Amino acid sequence: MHDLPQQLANGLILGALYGLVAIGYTMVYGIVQLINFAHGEIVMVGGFGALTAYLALPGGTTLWLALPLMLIAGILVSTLTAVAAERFAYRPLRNAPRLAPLITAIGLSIFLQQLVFSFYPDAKKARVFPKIPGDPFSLGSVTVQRSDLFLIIAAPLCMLALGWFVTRTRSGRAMQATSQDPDTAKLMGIDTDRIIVMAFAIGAAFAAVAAVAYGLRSGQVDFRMGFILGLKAFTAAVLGGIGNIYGAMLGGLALGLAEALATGYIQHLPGMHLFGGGAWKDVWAFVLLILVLLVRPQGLLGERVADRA
Amino acid sequence: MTTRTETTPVIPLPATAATTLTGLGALAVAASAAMSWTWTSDFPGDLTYYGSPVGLQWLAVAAGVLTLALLLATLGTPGLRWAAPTRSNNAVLYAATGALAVAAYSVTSISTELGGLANLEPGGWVLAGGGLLGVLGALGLPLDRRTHVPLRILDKRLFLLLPAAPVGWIAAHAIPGDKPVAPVMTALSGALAIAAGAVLLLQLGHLANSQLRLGKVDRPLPAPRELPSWVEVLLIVAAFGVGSYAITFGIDTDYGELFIGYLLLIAFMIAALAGSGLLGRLRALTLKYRPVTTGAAFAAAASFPFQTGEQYASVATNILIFATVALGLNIVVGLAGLLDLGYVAFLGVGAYAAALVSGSPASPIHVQLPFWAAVIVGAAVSMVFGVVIGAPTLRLRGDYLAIVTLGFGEIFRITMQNLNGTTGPNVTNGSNGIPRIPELNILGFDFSQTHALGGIQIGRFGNYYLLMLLVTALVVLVFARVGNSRIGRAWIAIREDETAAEAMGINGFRLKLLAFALGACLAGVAGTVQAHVTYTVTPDQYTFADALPPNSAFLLAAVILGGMGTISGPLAGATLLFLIPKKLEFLSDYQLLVFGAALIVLMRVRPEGLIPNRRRQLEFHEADEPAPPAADDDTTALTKAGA
Amino acid sequence: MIGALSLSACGSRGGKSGDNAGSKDNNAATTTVVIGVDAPLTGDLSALGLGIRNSVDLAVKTANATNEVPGVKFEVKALDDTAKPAPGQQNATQLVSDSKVLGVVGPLNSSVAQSMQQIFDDAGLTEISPANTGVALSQGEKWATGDKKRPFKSYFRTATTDAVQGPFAAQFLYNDAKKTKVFLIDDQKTYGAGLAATFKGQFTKLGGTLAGEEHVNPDDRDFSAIVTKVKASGADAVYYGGEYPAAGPLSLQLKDAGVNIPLMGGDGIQSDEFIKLNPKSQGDFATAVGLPVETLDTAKKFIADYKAANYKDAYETYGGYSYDSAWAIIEGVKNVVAANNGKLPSGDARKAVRDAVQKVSFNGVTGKVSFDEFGDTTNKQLTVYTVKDGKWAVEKSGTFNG
Amino acid sequence: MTTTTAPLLDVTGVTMRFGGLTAVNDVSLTVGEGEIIGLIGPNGAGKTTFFNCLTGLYVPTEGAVRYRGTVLPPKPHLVTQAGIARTFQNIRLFANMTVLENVLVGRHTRTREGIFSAILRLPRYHHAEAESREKAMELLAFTGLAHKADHLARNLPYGEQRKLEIARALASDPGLLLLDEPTAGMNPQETRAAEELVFAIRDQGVSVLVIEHDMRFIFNLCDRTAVLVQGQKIVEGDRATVQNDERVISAYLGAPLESTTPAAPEDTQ
Repeated sequence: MHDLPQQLANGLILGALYGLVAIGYTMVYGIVQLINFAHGEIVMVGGFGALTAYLALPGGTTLWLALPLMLIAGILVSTLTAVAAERFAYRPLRNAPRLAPLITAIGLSIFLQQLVFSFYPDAKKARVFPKIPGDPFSLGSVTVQRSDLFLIIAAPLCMLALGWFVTRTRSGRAMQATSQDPDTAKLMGIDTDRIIVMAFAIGAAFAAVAAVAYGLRSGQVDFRMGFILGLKAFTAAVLGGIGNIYGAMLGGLALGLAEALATGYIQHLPGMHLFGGGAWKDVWAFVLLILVLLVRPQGLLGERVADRA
Repeated sequence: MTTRTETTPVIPLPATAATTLTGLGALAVAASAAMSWTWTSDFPGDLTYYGSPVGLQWLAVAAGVLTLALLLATLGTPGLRWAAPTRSNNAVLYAATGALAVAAYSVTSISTELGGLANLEPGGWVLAGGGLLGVLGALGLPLDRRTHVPLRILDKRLFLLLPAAPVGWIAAHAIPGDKPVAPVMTALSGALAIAAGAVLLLQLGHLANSQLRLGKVDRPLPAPRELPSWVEVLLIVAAFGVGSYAITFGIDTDYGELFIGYLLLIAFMIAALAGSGLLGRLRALTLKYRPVTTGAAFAAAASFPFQTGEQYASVATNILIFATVALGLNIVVGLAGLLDLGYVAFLGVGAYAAALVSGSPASPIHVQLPFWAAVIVGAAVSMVFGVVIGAPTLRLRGDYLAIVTLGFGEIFRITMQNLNGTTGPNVTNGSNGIPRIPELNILGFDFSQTHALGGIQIGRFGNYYLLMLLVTALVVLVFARVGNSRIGRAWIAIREDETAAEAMGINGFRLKLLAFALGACLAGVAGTVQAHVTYTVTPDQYTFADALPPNSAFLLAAVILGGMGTISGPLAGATLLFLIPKKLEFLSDYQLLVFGAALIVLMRVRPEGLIPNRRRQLEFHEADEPAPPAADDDTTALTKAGA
Repeated sequence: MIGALSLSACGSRGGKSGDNAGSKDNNAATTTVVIGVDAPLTGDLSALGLGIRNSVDLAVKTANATNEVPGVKFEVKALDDTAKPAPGQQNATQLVSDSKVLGVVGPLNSSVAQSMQQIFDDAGLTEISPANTGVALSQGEKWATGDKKRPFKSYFRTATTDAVQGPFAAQFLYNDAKKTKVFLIDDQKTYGAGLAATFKGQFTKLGGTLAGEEHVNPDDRDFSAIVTKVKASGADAVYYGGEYPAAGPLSLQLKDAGVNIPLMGGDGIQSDEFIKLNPKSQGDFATAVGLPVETLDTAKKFIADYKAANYKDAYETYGGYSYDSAWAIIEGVKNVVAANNGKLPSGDARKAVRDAVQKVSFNGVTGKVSFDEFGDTTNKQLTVYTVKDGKWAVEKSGTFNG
Repeated sequence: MTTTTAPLLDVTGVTMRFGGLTAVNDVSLTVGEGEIIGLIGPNGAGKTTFFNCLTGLYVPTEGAVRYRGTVLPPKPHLVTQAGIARTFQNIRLFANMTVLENVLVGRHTRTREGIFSAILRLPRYHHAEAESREKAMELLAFTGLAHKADHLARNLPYGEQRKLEIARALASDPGLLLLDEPTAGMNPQETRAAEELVFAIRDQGVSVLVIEHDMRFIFNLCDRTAVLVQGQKIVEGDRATVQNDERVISAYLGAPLESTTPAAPEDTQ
């Protein structure tokens, strides 16, 4: 157990990544009750946007200069994609049966993956993403790779900014109001279309940040990266209470921790020696989800929705 | 509110001239099939012969003959009148357009694949000319049209793409080729160009719509002539015979060009036959003679292996497996309204259960149960899993079910991979799966052998096809009977409004669990057959999303694309979803891209699915009819269904 | 063109005999033999699948150009299995139903092989996989206990089985690299898990200890929790059973976390992509089948020819094996034709070819190609490569024996 | 309470709190066999919440609901099975089912055909199904919807949707029918027809508890009326009692109620 601090750090870092992506799911769901399955692909597109910016810069640009530009490019690409998807794929279906937009989302997810796979040069294999150069740095018994610095700084900043936005700005409060009661919000003169676009855009911007963080830490981006990440993030969003932005981050952290700890320690529990390690970590994450939902059906921070008869 | 319609031609032509033109065009298209279309056998199918049509040429014959028949029927030719009760020339126009589509597609694909129009032989020219002539003539016929269709303009911002495309092109060329970003820019400018093209095309479509103003027929239809009932029964049988032949033709198409031509023809012909009122009439007949219809449908399906070889029987068997599982999912999604994103896992549970007790040398359980027992085991184990997954989650809000089922699907795959003796107890051999599952032998009927049935050789896949058809029939039976019973009504009530359903005394949780378990059980049965057909079960066959069915995403797509809550919907949806990626292999890399785009577009155009539930159909198209002028139809007030 | 026109005008479909394009060839008696290919041509693994297809195509073109089998013209019929058993099986039936197909190269995945073996065997159609490594495919499920039994007479492979590559790597790590404490990781797929299992058997037999065992999901790119375990275990090397897409980031994250021990794997990681994805790959090892490319003229020729043929996709890991597989079929056909007065036997050509393939022996891209009594390659030549200055360099070459 | 005819419904001290908000505060009410009882109050007075407490949709924080002497289980479907049926304030029909099917769903608790019966379709199944249909058609005839049996519920005009909801509720053979604002949005003619319908229902031996805004409707209809203001029952009695109660008047005219509320429970005993 002497590596516990290290495993905790692993879990928290991974969890922050999940959390950033989960925010996109949660914001969209909170406002339009749509599970935007294509959100994982929005992350992926953002990653390739950032990569493009890196490629466009003259060789030898230091990463500290390149990183902000990559981030901007990534955010631009993923936001544009998300907004276009909302406008042309989801909005026309807003009054269709609940499952129709879901199929659209699955279609969109396949479409975006294949678009990158087929047309982005050399994207049939993973493409190399720059890493922050230098040795890992250590803090006591915890070692963190240098590239994770970005995530460690960016994730809390993003959360702070989002918190400020939803509580302090007019648009943010309108967004909260819409998510709680869309009909009333509409009556109060809130332009719900604008709010929905905003939710997609903010989710996509966070997705791009997550994509850059992902690229930096694993040194690559590939056209499938959004699938697993999206799946995990969606789980995180549900775990934290879908619709709640802080819940999304909390759910992400919990999921990341669960995976790291399951990989590290489950097999040391009595009778569990066959059911631990990396092979079972996803199973344990899922079990955690079920347990949480059984005890708190609305998720960790979700609010109980009373069905008004 | 009345919809205003008129009966006028689009192109002012004298009536006889228009009729003659259409007829001549149709004849020319059909006749061209007897001529050589191109000089070289390099084009798939070898269209170089005179007097012996193949492939695309048969499609041209069908298109021409159908157009002609519809034209004659609309003119009131005795004997054909029954087939065109609406007497609408729209049907002729659709058929003629279908002929033109086949012609245009054939000619373009010949000239692009072989490099230039010079590759066309006289037959090709006759074909193209005939197609054009037919449509021109049909546009001159008095058509049923709406009096006013406002021109829709796309979102103005989209037109920004038009100038953006050339700018992108210039930018891509301005970058020196050795920069790492250059290929990215080239790809980007290509994408811009494609998007700009799509926008233009869409706008052109709207323009055409506002010019053509084609509408539905709202004249009262003449009562059909009373036919003796044996004639009516014969008509049903004939209709199913034709349908079965059409589907067999589709499955048997052995190159992509033919399949595309086939799809074009089928789409337009269905539109034409619907416009002529023939489909409505046949539908009325099938409702009148339900048992005959069921028997005819079953016989038509069963005749498949007798019409074709092993190669296509193997495809058809897999289609049946996929379609059957989709129909099982339709109980869960379409009737009870539960979103199951991991349904393929139940197919897997059934397949694994059957494989374990099949006596395969790789199975750690060294028993060989007879097949009927294996089916029961598969169904029971699947059902148990359904209950185990459902019991804790069905009490939760509906959307949580989505993630839990999605998770379950993935966990199933991972667990099957882990139970390999190293990372878990040895049950499934991990990723090696359970191979060498023995062939079935039911009552001395050895499925691996070729049997002569009625003088026709039925091979291994033919045998399994017929077995699978029995399973399909079972699922259809269960779906039809349960769907239209006290239980089925309760499911639909839950789907519509769970709170109200509970207030009517329905135990929502128990009924949802029942739906979940029944769905799982049926998928499990299909799985037991699948295990024997493919010889092997491995974890990687049961994924959430993949290039080819069956997987959970495709299953759901088949249900929703086909039409929720119906029987024929998922069957049709599954067949299409199976065949399209398979037949479009020549698109290779772009096949999935096209599939993704098609899903988006189809949901946009027809959210109720290809074969809508009678109820849903009412719901969706009611709103179209009053057509308030100048309303943005994106926001046409439809009440939220279900919610 | 006029000539062609009149030809087509006069022809009638019934009169079509043999190969219609025969007018171009002066030899009227040419028969066409089709070599089928089944591989994933679309999807994630399409890079490998297209490499297989192109290499077979190259072999066929070469055979036709040199008129390798007089009177026989070879063609390729490539089908896409998308790496899934069911479509693979449909492809198998399609190939079986085409009587001109006398041999098939493929598939890439073991699970696909399982679904098609029986079908090919029933038809007596030769199937040579360039990539399957699972031992059970050719030696039966009980091979590990020494009870080897060949289930399908028509199944061959040019790829080495896990039973060769894993133990060879174990010998190298223990004897040559002097690593005694190895952390074993695999990706749970047929290839990776099989490799890891055979490595483990040999390594512990030699006296080495396993510092730990772990498994990754091949789609994962975050290995921090496992890296931490490796670090804590004090291992002096990692053996990874799996392919480069996960091996690259795994090795990188090991080094990023300050665990500077080499990672070793099989031919699944011996790819330039591994080095590209992993800037800190210096010192990592990989085994590959056959002698180093530089020492084999056949290999050099293959690489040059492949380049000259201008294929859109690289030949990838299995290109050489695929070329050899196709060539084994061509050799088989050649022997059959030679034994039958320069013609293909009219009766059971497939079974004749199958029996001939069993006996072929020639120098291929990967070394000497011939098959043992299980249909496995007799080539036990292996080479260990190591990453040096951003390139795979030969570390050691040898033959595996027991 | 232990007289020869025990009340059909006996609500004692029901309180419902959501977090800090007390929506219903210590309300007691009885409904006797064959009675029509009204429940009125301004918007947000907690009438519907009270209904939801009766029908098992909410579990009351305190208090108990007894039907025919037994405590009702807190599950909507069990309440219906026990014999209480309800309608909803914002009509909740099964919009995509036909009118007849809607009523058939209402028969759910009174029929037993299970899944195997449905698949096997033995004579017993056909018999039960025919019986259900007959009963449903009777109810449709009773509410005047028989001619629309095959229409989709969503296509009915508003007034008929209300009627259908009542027919659907009656299909479960209730002893007590809870109507939540049955005349909301109706014109005077339709309201009068609704009145007739409620009387007809009572004449069939079903007691009725009805929430309404329309005073005239309530006073024409009800044997007794209870007034709910800010979650508390301030008065209960016949027309005259209620009409003349000052607190009711002030509640409806919007005067502050704070001064009167504390005393309310004692006064209404």
